[in-house]
Amino acid sequence: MAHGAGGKATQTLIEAVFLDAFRNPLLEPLEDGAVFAAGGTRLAFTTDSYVVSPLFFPGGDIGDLAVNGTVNDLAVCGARPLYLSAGFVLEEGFPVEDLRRISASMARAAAAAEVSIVTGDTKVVQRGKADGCYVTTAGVGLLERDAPLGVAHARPGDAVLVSGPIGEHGVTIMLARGELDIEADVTSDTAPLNGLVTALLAAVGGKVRCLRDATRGGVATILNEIARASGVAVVVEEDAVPVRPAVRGACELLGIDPLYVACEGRMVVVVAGDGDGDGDGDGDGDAEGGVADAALAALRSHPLGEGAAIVGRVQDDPPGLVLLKTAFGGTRIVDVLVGDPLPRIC
Amino acid sequence: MAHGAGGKATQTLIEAVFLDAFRNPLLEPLEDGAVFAAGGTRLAFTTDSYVVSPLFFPGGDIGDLAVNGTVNDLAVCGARPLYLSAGFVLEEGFPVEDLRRISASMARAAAAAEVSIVTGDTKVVQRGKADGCYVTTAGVGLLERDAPLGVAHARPGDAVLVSGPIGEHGVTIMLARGELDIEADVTSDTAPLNGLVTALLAAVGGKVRCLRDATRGGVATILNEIARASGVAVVVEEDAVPVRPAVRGACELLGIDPLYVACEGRMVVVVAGDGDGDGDGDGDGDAEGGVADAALAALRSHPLGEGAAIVGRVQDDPPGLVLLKTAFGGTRIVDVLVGDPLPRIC
Amino acid sequence: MCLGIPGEIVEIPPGQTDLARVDVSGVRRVVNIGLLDGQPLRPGDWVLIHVGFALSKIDEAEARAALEFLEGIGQAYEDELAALRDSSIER
Amino acid sequence: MCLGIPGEIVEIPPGQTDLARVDVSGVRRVVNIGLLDGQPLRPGDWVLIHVGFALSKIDEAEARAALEFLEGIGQAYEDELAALRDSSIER
Amino acid sequence: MRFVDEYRDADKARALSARIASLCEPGRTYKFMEVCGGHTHTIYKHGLEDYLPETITLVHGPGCPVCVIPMGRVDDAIHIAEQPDVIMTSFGDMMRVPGGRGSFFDSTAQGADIRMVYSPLDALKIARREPDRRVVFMAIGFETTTPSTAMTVLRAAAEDVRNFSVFCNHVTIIPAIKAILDSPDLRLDGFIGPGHVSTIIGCRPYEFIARDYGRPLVVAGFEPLDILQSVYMLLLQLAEGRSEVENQYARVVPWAGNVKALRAITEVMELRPYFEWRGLGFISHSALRMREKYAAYDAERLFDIPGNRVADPKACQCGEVLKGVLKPWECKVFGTACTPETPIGTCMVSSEGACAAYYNFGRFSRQRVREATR
Amino acid sequence: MRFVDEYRDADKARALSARIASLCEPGRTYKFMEVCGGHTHTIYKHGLEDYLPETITLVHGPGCPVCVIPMGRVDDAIHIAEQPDVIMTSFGDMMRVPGGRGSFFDSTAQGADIRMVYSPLDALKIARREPDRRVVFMAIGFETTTPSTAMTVLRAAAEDVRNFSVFCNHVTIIPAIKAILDSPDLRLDGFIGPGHVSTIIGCRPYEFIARDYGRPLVVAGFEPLDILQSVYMLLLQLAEGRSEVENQYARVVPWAGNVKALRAITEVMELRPYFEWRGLGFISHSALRMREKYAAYDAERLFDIPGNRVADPKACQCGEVLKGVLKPWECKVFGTACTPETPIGTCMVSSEGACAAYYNFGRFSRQRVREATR
Ligand code: SF4
Ligand code: SF4
Ligand SMILES: [Mg+2]
Ligand SMILES: [Mg+2]
Ligand SMILES: [Mg+2]
Ligand SMILES: [Mg+2]
Ligand SMILES: [Mg+2]
Ligand SMILES: [Mg+2]
Ligand SMILES: [Mg+2]
Ligand SMILES: [Mg+2]
Ligand SMILES: [Mg+2]
Ligand SMILES: [Mg+2]
Repeated sequence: MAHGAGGKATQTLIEAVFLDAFRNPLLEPLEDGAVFAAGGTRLAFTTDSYVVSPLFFPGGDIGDLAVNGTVNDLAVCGARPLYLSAGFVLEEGFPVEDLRRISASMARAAAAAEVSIVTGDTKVVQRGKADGCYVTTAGVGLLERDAPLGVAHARPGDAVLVSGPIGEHGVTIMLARGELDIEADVTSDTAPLNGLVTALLAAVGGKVRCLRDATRGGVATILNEIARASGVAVVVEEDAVPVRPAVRGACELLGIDPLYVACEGRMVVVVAGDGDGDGDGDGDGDAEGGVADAALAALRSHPLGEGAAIVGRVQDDPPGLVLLKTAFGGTRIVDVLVGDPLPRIC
Repeated sequence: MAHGAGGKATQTLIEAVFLDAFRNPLLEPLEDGAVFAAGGTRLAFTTDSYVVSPLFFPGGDIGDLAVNGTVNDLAVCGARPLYLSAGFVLEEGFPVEDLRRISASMARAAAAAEVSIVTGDTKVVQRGKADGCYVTTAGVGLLERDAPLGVAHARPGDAVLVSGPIGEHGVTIMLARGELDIEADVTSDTAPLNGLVTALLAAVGGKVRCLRDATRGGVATILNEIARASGVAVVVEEDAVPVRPAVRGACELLGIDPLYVACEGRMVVVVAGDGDGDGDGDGDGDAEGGVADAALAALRSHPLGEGAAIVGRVQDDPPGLVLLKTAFGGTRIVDVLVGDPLPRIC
Repeated sequence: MCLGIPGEIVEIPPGQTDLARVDVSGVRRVVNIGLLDGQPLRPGDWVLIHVGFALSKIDEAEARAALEFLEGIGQAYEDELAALRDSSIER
Repeated sequence: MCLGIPGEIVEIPPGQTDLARVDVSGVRRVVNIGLLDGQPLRPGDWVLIHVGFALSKIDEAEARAALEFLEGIGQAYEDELAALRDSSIER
Repeated sequence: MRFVDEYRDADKARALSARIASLCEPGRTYKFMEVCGGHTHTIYKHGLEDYLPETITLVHGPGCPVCVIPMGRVDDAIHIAEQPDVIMTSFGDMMRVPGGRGSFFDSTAQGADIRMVYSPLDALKIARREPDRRVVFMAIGFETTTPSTAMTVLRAAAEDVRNFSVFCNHVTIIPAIKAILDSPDLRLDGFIGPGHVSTIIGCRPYEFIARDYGRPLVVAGFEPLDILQSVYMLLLQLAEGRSEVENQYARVVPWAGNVKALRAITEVMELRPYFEWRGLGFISHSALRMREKYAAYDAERLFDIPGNRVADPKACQCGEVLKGVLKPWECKVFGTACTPETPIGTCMVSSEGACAAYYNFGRFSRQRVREATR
Repeated sequence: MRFVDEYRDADKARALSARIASLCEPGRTYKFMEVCGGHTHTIYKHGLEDYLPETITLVHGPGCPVCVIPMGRVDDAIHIAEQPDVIMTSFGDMMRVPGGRGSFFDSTAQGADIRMVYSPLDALKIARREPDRRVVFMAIGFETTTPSTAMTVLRAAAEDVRNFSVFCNHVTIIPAIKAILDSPDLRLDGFIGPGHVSTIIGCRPYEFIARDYGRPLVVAGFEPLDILQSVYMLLLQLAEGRSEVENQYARVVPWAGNVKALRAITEVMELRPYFEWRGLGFISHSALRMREKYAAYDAERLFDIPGNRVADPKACQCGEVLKGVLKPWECKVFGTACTPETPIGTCMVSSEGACAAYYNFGRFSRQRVREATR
């Protein structure tokens, strides 16, 4: 079993073992959460475990990461996040001061996302286990819209957006470990996306096909999930993908592709086309314009979406693949990552 | 920070740090879950992290433990458990075979409890961390009754029951570690209590004041929580508390009190008195009879409640304390446990 | 001072001189009986166990005698109580 | 075969002969410049970095010359395209 | 017969209780010391005082091996545990005992490898299983426990296990009783003698108490009826003007003790000239150390231990409690600054410690509990 | 100037592409080998083949240091990593490379302490920080990387760091090129020369290729325009009937290479008589080992390594791919049994490996991608 960073190996493992065991109509491992009705109310439900090291890093810590991550998984289901649970596994001897810092940061993140942490649990394990602190959050959200969102809903002609510059969280963590001795002004992008989703849905409501926060495996992984689940091709313009210079620089030094680097406050958005076959209704076969522009404007009007961009479009052929039109003018496949992005020398 | 077994030290820590940070009206750390309304539906929501070692033990494994534990926390809120999430933290190199075994056992437990595991997450951490496998489950349940249940609702005159012989899970785990070289025919009591709760509520519905599954810290800890939160005294008859001989024998050898040993399929039930001041309406000042007998009969009619017993009563004085009438005819306080029950020689 | 638990010997593994399997309420553990050298032990005998060692062989006759003494006191007490009751009826 | 990244020297720590802080798109790392002995290095110079070592000093004149060659080819291409366009108008 | 439940019978207790009451001289108060913490535990756990008239006070003695370990020795043990490659092994009882620098639990939280064992033989087993580590057994206890340590050392020597050693903190009960008898501030009417220590040392060592100090002593078992019967036997001696050593616990305790066990102790260990007891100070010839011959198994010789004396916390009145001068609740910090969660003195750590036993099981006037439970 | 983006300009690429097309003789096909995996990576990553006419085929060469490590050497490294107290250090590239008994990642999952480093100096730093451990650096790479290892060994020797050693797997590129030139089953029209290796060895070592084999070689940079320009320069030589060594990458590559670096290599290492290359078999004088003088830093001497040869899996056609005889997709197991997730050959492991580069970035006929993206 390899280290898990959302790559193929982990994904295969999860699919093989858990899908096999838990198979039921609601379990939809390709989505961020499950959606169901309880007593006539439609709800979304999700969980994630956080094992980040270091626990504290520029721009955040495991606490706000755990809150934002679950808030985001609910938000991208189209749900209004309401309540969170938090399960802690603490290493014996973990400084109470650090625990206080983490919980304060969770409380701040919950307040910012307008959710409440209503139930929790703590286990203390032997020294040497648990690497300080693991946090598992779960969340319940209210589904207020009818149109289903999901990676299987992309259609040819749709436009693809990202809500801001990518890869900042992952690069921050790699550098925060200190082993690479690289200094950069880069901070985690961890943030709650529910406000941004609300702004987007208010603007282009029923036209949104799919929302996904680009966490483990980065934007490339999400796009592949969309291409496969929808049986479409996603074509991305490399030039259009926002990447901050410091992220680009760090990725160059380490031989890593920012498309595969995790974000914790960015999402991929797919919006419907408007009837002329490419998604904008202006008849020019170009994804920009119309719904896509309205979605972009809605995202950019929110502080967390200032750096949003239209990065690509959906087409029917070749189904299941993500293609990148490189800045150089060439084309290549963007495949699913195999395991963690590792620093490389060749 | 000491090892956590539901003792005072852990409890104090959680209260001090998390309550401080997360304080909100729903967060009720003394209960097993939070109860709230979402879109007009009343729900219960709970989480627990499982770090049991060994992962596999007579009568169960970490998988069914994690499912049953969360099902039980929902059930004792009076909710019908519907959906579960599961977050896994796996140690690198963890055998896939073991993972398969655990998830199969989760699936079986979920089927038995009539709940679905609908969302999940897996993280793989470095070798040496995580002790193989940690599981955090969260659960959502539907509240179908009006009368609130909780540790603060016990009233003088109420009767106290346990749903079966106590301490089997905790003793099983201690022995399964193998270090004590003790052999005993004892298996974990891990089981889903929702069916039993349904049977109980069907029989004595509105008369149930409080349900708690007696997990970490055992029955003694639950009784103390009830006594403190309700401002009452709980008086227990030592003779009446069901303990299987093997559990008693192991506890004797190890110098441990079964009242503090964890169960994973037993609950403490407080049912209302029936007006004559002691809870049974027969006017004799004795908790047996009336509602208590009906509750006992309902429990015993269910396979998981065959060993149920009325073990004590609630009275007004001395508030906040649990008193034990010993088999020997004396009386003592049953205090909250300080940390884990440790094998002792003196 | 020292937790001592009575346990019944259920087996003396063949070829072992200082080990015995004992039973406490159905719970079994192998204990060291090396401190009881020279006392013949058989399954069915009871020993007092402390930290994995048998410290002494329990003397059933003594145990019975003690209980009889206690029962005697109990009987005497019952008699007295009865006498007391009778006397009060008469009074 | 070997990832080599151009980086700009931003600082040569005083008293250090074989270390320099380099900048790659705003990202900084100290690298070993011991393999460039004898070549005078100053902040503003660019070096090629591989596994924490500077392997060579980048020659800006050569770089510029190469780009000019490319631009020349580009210009010639544009001219040809223009000529082609003109010719087709006339045809 | 299980030799347990038979001695927990409430009917017999009521009968004995009546006899006890009838033996008490009107107007006279009695103070009996139960030397052994195991008795203290039984007394509180079963609510035994409910059967005693108010005129009888049970005074808790020094017989809790955990409670008497001075803080400096805990620090020494932690120092050993922190050495490279060391696995410290200990009974669960020691894990929470505070030294000057925290407890074993604190130390594991700092990364030391300290493991609980049920038996010293289990520590030896760990040493065999992990030959690259140095396994140290934190040996505590009175004569009940000492033979097990001695037997384990003999076994290690026979098998030539080189990575096993013992940090010896075994103490002997007689000097402690003598110290209490010689203490000017305490008046006792008799002793409930330690049953399990007596399985090893027998009953003869107590004879000086009866003979020289004129105090009766009854060696008692650990079930509640055992203790009640012993109180009865003490009162009977007093009523009859006798002061003798009697054996209530004859089913387990041979009058002569266990010769094999005593021989094992003598082979492996020797008396220390003096040893510090927490709260009681230095008592001569009150503890054991490893003999030169077994130096290879003596952690005190193998490790360079700091051996610092750590003064007991100022607020601590454990000494008075251990001598029976104060009842737990009479200590200034009992139940406020000193609780099982945050023990100041060791009497609050072990469930045999008088303070912890009282806190956990009693802590509430006997009178009120009785009324409350009717 | 950032010396990066300037060489990724699509307009200039279009112009070069037109020139390239116009230089191609009608009816003739061209096969150029890019020796270096870095070039392969660039070609696929930027979709560079879209700018080449169908008549030009780029053939991927053996210049991927990870791809050429034989399975037996991986097993040896894992054997070292499993020794007591060892910390194995490695570039991220090696972590997933399969040996006969699994990869470094598999080995960490079994408990070995294997850490990724960015630089051999970081491995030395770990050795200084953890003096009780034996830190071994898994040295791989062509002449680009070798000087860094050599400098690190010299630093360790100067500072007398005793717990640091190198498991030396450095290889040299010229013998590999010669082996390919001598291979009967391959016809090449010219070489795109390895730019970064050339910063160290300079351009002269390639002259025999132009002189003796009559094949042009252009030392090329790693941005897409660099490669496109090199193709143009190769075609120009062919059109003009020349076969020379030219330097497209003069901004970085001095004609004479880096003398200081070569001296460091020669001080610390010497040529092995022969070395096994994965897929290519044994090639004489194609790799380096530590000199006797630095035996104290030579993991091959310090550890008793098994040194077993492990036959490549039967299905594996890496040799043909490394020699450029087969294109990745022509291997029987490409994309089916052999994927980056479950690599059978090493060409599928490193993103520089021809198979992985093609799988990740190409894997789809050039034609169809072009149509799909219009
Ligand atoms: S209350 Fe604490 S300090 Fe006081 S005597 Fe008891 S243990 Fe010692
Ligand atoms: S597909 Fe796999 S086996 Fe075939 S040549 Fe490529 S790496 Fe080797
Ligand atoms: Mg989730
Ligand atoms: Mg998530
Ligand atoms: Mg809990
Ligand atoms: Mg997500
Ligand atoms: Mg259009
Ligand atoms: Mg819970
Ligand atoms: Mg629970
Ligand atoms: Mg519960
Ligand atoms: Mg997830
Ligand atoms: Mg009644």
